[in-house]
Amino acid sequence: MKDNFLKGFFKENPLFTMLLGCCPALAVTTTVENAIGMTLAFTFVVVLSNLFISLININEKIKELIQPVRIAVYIVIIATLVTVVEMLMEAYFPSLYSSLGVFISLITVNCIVLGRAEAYASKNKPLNSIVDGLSMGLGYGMAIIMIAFLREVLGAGSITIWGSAKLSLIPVFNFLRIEPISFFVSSPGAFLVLGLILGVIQAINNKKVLKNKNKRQSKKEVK
Amino acid sequence: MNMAQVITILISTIFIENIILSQFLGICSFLGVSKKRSSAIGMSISVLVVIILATLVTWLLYNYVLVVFDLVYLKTIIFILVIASLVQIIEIIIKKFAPSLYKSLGIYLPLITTNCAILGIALKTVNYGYGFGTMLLYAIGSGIGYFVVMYIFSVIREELEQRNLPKAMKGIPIALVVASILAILFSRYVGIAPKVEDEEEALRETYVIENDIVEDENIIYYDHNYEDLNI
Amino acid sequence: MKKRPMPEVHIEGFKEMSINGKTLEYLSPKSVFLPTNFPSELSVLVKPGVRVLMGQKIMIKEGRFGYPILSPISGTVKETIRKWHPSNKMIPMIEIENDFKEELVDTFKNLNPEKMTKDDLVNVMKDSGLLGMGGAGFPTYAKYETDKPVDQVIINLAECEPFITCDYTYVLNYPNELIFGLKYMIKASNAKSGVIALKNKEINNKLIDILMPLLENNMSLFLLNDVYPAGWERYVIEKVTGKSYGVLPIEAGVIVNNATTAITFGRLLKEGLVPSCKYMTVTGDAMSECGNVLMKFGTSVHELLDLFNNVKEDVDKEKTLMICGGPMTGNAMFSGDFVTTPTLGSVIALRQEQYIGRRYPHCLGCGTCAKHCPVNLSPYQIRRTLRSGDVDELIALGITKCIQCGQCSYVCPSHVELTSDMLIARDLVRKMKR
Amino acid sequence: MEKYLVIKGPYLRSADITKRNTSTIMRDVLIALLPSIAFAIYKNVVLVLINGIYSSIYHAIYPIITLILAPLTSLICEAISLWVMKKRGIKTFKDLVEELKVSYGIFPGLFIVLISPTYIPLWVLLVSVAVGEVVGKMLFGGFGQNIFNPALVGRAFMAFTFSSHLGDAYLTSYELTIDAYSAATPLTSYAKAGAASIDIVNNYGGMFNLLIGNYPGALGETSTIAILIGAIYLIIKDVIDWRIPVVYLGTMFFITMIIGFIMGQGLWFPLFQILTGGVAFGAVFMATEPVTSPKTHLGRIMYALLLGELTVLFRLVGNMPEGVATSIVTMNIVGLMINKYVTKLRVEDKLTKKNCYGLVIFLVFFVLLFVYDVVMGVK
Repeated sequence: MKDNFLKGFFKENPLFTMLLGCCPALAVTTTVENAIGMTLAFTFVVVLSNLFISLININEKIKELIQPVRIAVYIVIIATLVTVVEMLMEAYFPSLYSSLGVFISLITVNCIVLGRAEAYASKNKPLNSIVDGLSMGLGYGMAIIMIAFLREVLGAGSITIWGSAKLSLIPVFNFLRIEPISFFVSSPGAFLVLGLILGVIQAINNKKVLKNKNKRQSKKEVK
Repeated sequence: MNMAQVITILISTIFIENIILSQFLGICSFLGVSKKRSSAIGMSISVLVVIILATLVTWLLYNYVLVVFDLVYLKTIIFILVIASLVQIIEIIIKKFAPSLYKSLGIYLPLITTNCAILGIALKTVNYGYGFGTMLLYAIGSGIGYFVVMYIFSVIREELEQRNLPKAMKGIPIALVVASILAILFSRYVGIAPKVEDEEEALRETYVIENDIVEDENIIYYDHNYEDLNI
Repeated sequence: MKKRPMPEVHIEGFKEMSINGKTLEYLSPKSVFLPTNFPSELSVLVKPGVRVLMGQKIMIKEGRFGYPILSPISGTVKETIRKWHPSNKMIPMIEIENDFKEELVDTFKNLNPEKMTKDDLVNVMKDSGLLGMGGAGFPTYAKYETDKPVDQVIINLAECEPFITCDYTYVLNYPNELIFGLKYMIKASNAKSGVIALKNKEINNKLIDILMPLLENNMSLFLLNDVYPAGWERYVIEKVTGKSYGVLPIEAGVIVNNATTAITFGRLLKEGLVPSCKYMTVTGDAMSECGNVLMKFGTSVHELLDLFNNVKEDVDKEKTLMICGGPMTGNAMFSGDFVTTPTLGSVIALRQEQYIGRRYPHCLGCGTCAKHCPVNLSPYQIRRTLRSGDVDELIALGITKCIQCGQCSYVCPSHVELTSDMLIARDLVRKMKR
Repeated sequence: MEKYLVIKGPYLRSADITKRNTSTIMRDVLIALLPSIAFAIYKNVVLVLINGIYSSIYHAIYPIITLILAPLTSLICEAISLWVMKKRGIKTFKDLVEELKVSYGIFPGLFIVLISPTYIPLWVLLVSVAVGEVVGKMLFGGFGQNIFNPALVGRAFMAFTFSSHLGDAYLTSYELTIDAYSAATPLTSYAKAGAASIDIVNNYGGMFNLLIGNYPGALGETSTIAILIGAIYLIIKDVIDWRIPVVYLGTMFFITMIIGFIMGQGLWFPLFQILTGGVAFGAVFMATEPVTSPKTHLGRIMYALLLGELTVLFRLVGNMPEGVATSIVTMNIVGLMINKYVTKLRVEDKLTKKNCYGLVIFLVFFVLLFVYDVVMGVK
């Protein structure tokens, strides 16, 4: 259970290792606030969709019945959940809703949700599926909040969550006599930040692979 | 709508507010399929066709069915179903009447259903309440913008394949860096379109400001805090 | 669209080194070595222990364009051993121990070329195993066994590779034999005229002075520009006749032969000397002395180097190149202990101390190689495409046309090893095509 | 048994024999830049000091500081990225120094400072240099591997991010006192003016002064004469192909001449367009960069033709002062396609029905852009 929960953060992080859900990761990461909102909405959808889909698949008869049209069924379930989220957000967080814009609706076609439904939830028990959804949602959330943090700090100089500044680096910028570089909150900045983060991850992976290779080689030599 | 407006909307959607580089729609296919020129062309032609048809159908459905019956809140579900069935129908038609085309495009069509570019453009046109003409131009411009970026990108990635890249940057990371440079470049094309003053154009302008999450808001943030600290 | 003229690049010759050196004859080696599977498997006719005469058939290459290989000396056949070959491989070779008697076979004695017909002359070429000594080692008679009309016979005396002066020396010492050979080559091909093509440079003035009075009325000299690759068959034909052709020179009505081949043919007809010797250049800044030596095919290079007091003593051998062939197309040998072949023109020892461990820039794609390529390829692009391994793209870039002249590496300002990449690409394409 | 060195042939290199290798080529580029740098120092430092109008000595010698710090930053960034990436077997500090000798790290920084406004804040300049160097060059694998011109990537980044800092950074403190300079540079004046008139040229001291370069502008871009001297040196030394600058400037001249005639203006209009805004600098030093420009004569001509049209487009239609930079980066991409096409054309060596598609597409684009330029460029 613990492994199941932790996998989404590092080992199978949907954004960093599988490059799923790039669109929102680039679009809504201008501020940490948006990223947190996106995380909540996304986690809600992925957990519930995992739950419902695993519930459907418990019954063998239903499973066989919907087999040919299962993707359509999954999409309808997900779209319904997204609509629910949309309505909730519009009612309770109107400003967040407007700044996230169309990307809330686009959770429907996010590959992660459909991918988990097909690859995990349809084959596992409801409880496991919920944990899996939580893991994926929060792992993805962690990734986009990380990106948003970098972009907002460099681009705006301060992190603002729900109206009040929680963290401000403006004195540091002032001391250095420079200004925040608004490039990082613009769209080219999004590509560059994600590209560099992925580059660093790839470099770490390469090193690991190299180390494993060396280990294997030295083991062979010992033998 | 005159010629100048048409050119303005097209240039603006193709370059300045490019569907991929500025609106972040369709990134998955953009990164996944742009490795070879032939596949990039196949994918983007399919997207071009589907995006126009889907936007047209969903716009009509929204304005003449959903609005009339007050079912606007169902738009996400309805739209995704419409797009999925549209893709199915196109696939069947192509398969029957142009098998050779089906061979080259067939593998990309199923991917399109989950391509957020289609749903994104369909939702955007209704969210911002475009008229029929603007909607059509917007869809065409977005499709061509997708095509242009995919083509340029596949050319660059084929070229990158032959360069001596650092190991860490190979593949997706360097592609994103190139995308960043392209995004800077395309944003510099501001102003090459003819200048028009019109109601519909004004509508677009408001939309641009609303959606441009980029600078304005954050400059305000920054100034605000800056003053605070100086006091 | 007009055909693009070939790019003409002058490259530094370094020919004075060996011309000013000594000219020797070394026709009695202790033993000679003949490879048994180069260029392809040969059938051996003699057994170990048998005595052979000079000019006796030792091996036969069978199949299309087959030819015999004659013994260059008289002596006793020994066991087959493995020795280094100029292609940088260890190859099994037949050793023939010299008995210093120089006994010739009867076959070619008392030939009367005046009375011989075209077919007779071609048969002599075939029986004597006369090979083109320019580089490819293609049997000469194959060029003459044609039904197509031949306009001209061109003697290629360009020697475009730097350092090499073996043809120059041979012609200088045997001008009459060259003209004699050319005369009967014209006869063997029913051609109208013969042309001797040589480079327009200062050292050739001496040759021109010697050859001019000897020319017969259907022969002429042609001066080529001092460029690389001026000795390339296609270039010579294009310059001399103005014609271009598809695959074989005969399509343009031309036969091209190397000068050494012509002299060997001349000596065969005149003196009955079977093709067994040629001049070889020994030069390079790591050699104690430079010069040319008339040697038998199959002589061990060690013996020849000793004639020139070997490699300088202060030279660090691990930082020295032992190049067999020209510096542009030749091979760097792992050891100096290899044997000569009919196509080997030179052995060059070059010091490399100053270049070892230097760091060169990346290829920056400046296009200099493409500008200088004689067949209009783009080597930098081929090198890059090779990295992505796209065979179709390589074919589209025309890699199969590459002639391995080495020009691209030579002109590269960044010391990129383009020629070897081109070779790898060509081999890759050939492998994939099969 | 003795062992000789075995390496791959050929064993002679013209780079060793004639001493003309990549390093000397880069040195030639540096020499060609000297007149421009000298003039920049004369105009922005010496003249200011002579006239005695400056707030502080730091402000007066600021151009020199930027000219030193920008290449230095670029070199340091190069060293750090080489060390981090460990490319080409760099293990010790000595390797790094050797590698830096052949990776020419100062050039992106030098070019960026020469095409940037003179009094741009130091941190803005250095951040742009770092971005140009690292993102434009090192992430692609270093010298010779880049797709875009690193200096122009840095410049485009600067224009995109710090647009608010650029506007008034062009004027020296001496020039600030001259009323005739209604806007910063001649080009921005033209963009602001309602209609084209020769007054713009006269405000900046006449056509001859534009040629000399004593008017507000980027550090190295103003003096066309100095750039021309460098260009002639480079062409004589066979470092650049004359086709690109000549065709580029010719295309620009031709199109702006037509636009000028339509607007009822004389020959001053095309000359004004060519002499201002760094066109000459871009044509000589940026568009001819060997890494990113096509390699065959036909390709270079196609490249330069489109480049000229695009520059007119961004200049006259888009009203962008840095139109040259944008058009060259755009052509870096189009140049890839052109180069791919002409390389194959060169191998086949004749134009057939099958391989003329590229020329047809090129012509269609050329005509379309030409018409668009002329129609939209008229004020």
